Amino acid sequence: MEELMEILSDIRPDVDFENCTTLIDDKILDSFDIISIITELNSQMDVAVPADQIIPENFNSAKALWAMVEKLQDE
Amino acid sequence: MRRKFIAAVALVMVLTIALCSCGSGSNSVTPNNSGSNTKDYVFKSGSTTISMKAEAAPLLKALGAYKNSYEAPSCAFDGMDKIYSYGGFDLMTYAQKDKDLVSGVVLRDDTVETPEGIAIGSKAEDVKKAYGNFEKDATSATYTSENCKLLIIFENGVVTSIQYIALVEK
Amino acid sequence: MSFVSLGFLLFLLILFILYYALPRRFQWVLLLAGSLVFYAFASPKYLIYIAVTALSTWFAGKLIHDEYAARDAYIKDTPDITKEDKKACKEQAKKKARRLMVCCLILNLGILAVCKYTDFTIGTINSLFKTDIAFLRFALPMGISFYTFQSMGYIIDVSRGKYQAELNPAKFALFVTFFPQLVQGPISRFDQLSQTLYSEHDFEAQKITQGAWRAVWGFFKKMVVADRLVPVVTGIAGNPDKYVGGYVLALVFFYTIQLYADFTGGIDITIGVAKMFGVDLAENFDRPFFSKNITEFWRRWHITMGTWFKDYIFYPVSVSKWMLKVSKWSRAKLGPQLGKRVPVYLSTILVWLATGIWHGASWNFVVWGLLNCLVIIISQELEPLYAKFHEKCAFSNTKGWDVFQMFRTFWLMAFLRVLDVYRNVPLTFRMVPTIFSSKGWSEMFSGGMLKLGLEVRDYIIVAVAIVIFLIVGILQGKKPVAEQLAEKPLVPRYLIVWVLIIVILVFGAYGIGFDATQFIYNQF
Amino acid sequence: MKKRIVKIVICVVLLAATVFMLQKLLVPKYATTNEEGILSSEYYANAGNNDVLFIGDCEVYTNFSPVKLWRDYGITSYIRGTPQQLTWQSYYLLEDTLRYETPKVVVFNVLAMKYAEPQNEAYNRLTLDGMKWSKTKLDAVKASMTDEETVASYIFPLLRFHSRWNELSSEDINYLFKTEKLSHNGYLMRVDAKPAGQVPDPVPLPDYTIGPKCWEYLDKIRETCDQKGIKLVLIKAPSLYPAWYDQWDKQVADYAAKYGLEYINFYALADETGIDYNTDTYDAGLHLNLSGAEKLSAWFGKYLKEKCGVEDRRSDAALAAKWAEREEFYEFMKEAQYKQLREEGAVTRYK
Repeated sequence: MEELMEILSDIRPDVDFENCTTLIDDKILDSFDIISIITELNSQMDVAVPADQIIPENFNSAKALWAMVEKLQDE
Repeated sequence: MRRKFIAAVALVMVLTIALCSCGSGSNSVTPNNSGSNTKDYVFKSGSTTISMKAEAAPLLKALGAYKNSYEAPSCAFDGMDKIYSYGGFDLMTYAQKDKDLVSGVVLRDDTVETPEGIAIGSKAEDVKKAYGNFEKDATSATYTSENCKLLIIFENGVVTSIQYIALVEK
Repeated sequence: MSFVSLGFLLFLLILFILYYALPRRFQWVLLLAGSLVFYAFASPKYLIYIAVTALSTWFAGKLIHDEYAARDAYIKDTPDITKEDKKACKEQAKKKARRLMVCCLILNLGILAVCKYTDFTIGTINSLFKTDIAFLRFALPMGISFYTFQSMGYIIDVSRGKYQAELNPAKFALFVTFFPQLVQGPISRFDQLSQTLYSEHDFEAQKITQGAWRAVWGFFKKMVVADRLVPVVTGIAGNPDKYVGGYVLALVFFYTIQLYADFTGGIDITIGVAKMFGVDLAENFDRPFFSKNITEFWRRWHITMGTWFKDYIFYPVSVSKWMLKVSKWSRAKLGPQLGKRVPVYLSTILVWLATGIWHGASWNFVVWGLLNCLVIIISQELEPLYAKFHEKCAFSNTKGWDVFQMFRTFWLMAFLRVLDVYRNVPLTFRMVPTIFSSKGWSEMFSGGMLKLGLEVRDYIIVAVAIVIFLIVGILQGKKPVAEQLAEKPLVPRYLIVWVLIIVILVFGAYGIGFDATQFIYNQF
Repeated sequence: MKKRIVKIVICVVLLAATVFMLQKLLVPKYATTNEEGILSSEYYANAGNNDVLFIGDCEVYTNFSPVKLWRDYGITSYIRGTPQQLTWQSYYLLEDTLRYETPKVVVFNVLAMKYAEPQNEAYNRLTLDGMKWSKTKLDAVKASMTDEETVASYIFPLLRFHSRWNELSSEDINYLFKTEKLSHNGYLMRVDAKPAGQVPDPVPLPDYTIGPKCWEYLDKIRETCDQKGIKLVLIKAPSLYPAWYDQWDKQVADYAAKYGLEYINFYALADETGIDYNTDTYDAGLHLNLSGAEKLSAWFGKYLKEKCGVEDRRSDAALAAKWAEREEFYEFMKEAQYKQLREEGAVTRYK
């Protein structure tokens, strides 16, 4: 989780990832950010996020993101 | 595996679309049809050039005195069709809004000829040379340019009438 | 059948009455029948194309469904299945599903490519290699880009397991052919549309009147503004030798207004009509000209197309293994800062290339798409600079600055869009700079603009309409105008609609004008 | 729910009423401009008891005077002439008239035979808009439409005339609900004269063949007359311009001979009718003025009586009373126009 938070704040230092749960719904993250996150996850944590996982529910909060990462690592 | 396939799908889609457009170069899909590549047919009397749909007033001034004029009102609606006879040719006008525009020129005798050198009495062969081909046994030939339909009527291979007719969109 | 025709209104009236008169369970069948009639009226010869797309996609969807059903049944019936087995089984099903999907995509995108892009390709080859291959002149089936993309989105989602496939071919055919969205979208998603498309709808007066209002508003945009501006746009763009300088600026402006009025008006009619049948379509525009930058503009203009490209091209390409490799490589070679941008920008370029080509088979659109991409990438790169600017300059946080940004975005988009109307790319690049010359300006304002088929009164109507667009746009910012209208008392509410209808009837640019030029008495 | 439906019905009715009023306001009134447009609708108030029916273009409605025919011969007649009335329109106006009455003689002016195809939307309007709705009108519209026209715009003229909003004048208000009676059983009077002078030579044509659509509808006119026992007379009214070519004349004469019809070319009969193109035309040889129309009617009345056996109806008291009214209006207009001519030097309005 910490590693994830580091990645996130690296990409968007201006966003409060701790508390925000509407990252996508309120258009806080744009597609550039999403791709950057996925690329970082891949290079730093070796998690491959397939395109069909790119849905608002998975990206709306850091928690949701972490849940997705765990699920993908599990598979 | 999954990613590979998704990537393949995306690539197939993009390639299918992109394949049809590989290469580069100038746009040649829409044919180059605007711009005036054919010259408009005009009639010349002395130094005055009469082109179809031109405003009539300055032309009438330049042409000087006419032999006869005739005004034909239309059945309803305002505006007159006017015909001015200058001996060798007649100039016809129609009214559009407040202006008279040239609707036609009819060559009446062999004292005048077209800028391309065709007059009443010319041979059909010469018309072909001057304006281009027409059907073998045709009794008339028409040549169209941007504003003008040039009508030439023959009898026994000899020109009997030459008419410039304005192409007016209805 | 064009939306702006009495035939369409009559068709709508008949369908509407039948829709609410028949038993509810036949409603979706009637919509399907109506859609086929609509398509047959528009281009009967091309019914076969849309039928092929609908049936092939339905069939592929069904096969994928069967595959997944077999997998689930196997897992369920094998109680002592190991985790590895389960995974392998899932993997295999997915693989088969993908193979089916790819076949379906190749078939349908192939049809689209052949119909839309054959002559484009031939033309390009001809000019490149100085050959003289004859054009094949395929006529385009109506709405082919829209229904193909909608169907392909569906099959991709089904193979991803996002939702279940539709097993009833007739129901699926309705999803593909639903008549209001056939002509110009929006590109709907199956999971969103199917909820209201197949369900039974009661006669909900509130919803129906709101739909009707929306459609009337669309007719206003289309008939009073868009159609009125056609002669100016085609006149200036069609005679580049004659109309230079100031005229080009007028073209840039009026074409953007025309495009906006025509496209958003058409979508208003589409969504309004669908609503009258109880069907909720996705919004395709979110007041695009209130955007402060081009990235935002593209989130608010032609939304369903943008999200389609994002979901089915941009993301899959960006996260593909290949792209991740590129990413690793570029980071190693270019350093982390620059390197991490490479995959994103590559995907962006790809998406805009596709967007350009999707808009039309000509280099104009390709160049247009790439220019959009360029502007987006540049503004992305300048982001840190903007941030500094905002910190330093207080006025950059005022309303006035916002308005300036909207104004800037409008003109930026307008100038890019002018590629639509000129004959080819070099011509466009030749014409636009003439704006900064002195040519054409004085002629333009001494009656030149009145020689393009529009009179002073027409320009006044357009100006008033633009003001109305702005007001409605600002109102819309709070809450949909139809809802605001519904809250008004009866008399003003109906008065507004009533006036709008009269305005369309009287000031609409349709039919044969009763002006003097019609009365040329040509007896020769 | 019920309340809601009532509301919607009221709204729709109100909207329909407004649209209807708008249409009334925006369609041309033909009262003080393009007056010829009123002709085709004026018939319906005068239908019935007309023994002779004229059909054709301006060459019938300016050249024959039904009042003169009544005065001199007791012949009742009506002219269903309209500007540039094309041959198929003549046929449908005949069919339309037959819904109200069956004349004994139908007179058709052949000038429009030179037009083989629908010509001009504006003229179509003048002929067709005034017709009452019937299947005949629908057929007439369909036969006459140019490519740009639609049937719907005839059903709802607002669709055609909506852009007149900036041309509205006091005429449109004054004649919102009333119409101006201008013709004398279809005759449009002009008393002024303009001598013909020298008329330009006809322009040679590449092809003088009269078009198949004209023959088709002339056949229809002939067959309809045969069925109803009506005598059909073909005429070419006297005029110097536009040219009526000998080649056309011969084709019509041949047709008449083939079917045993009368064909009268009045241009050739100038000596008998006494038409003088210096005094009897108001526009230098295109259309006859009152003097010319009365001369022509005097000659033609005799012909109708002697060759066609049209009866003298003056002994019918009811008819006589009706025609007396018409005579009065005729004299009134004549006086009004002469007064204009004296005081203003030109005739600019009909009354």
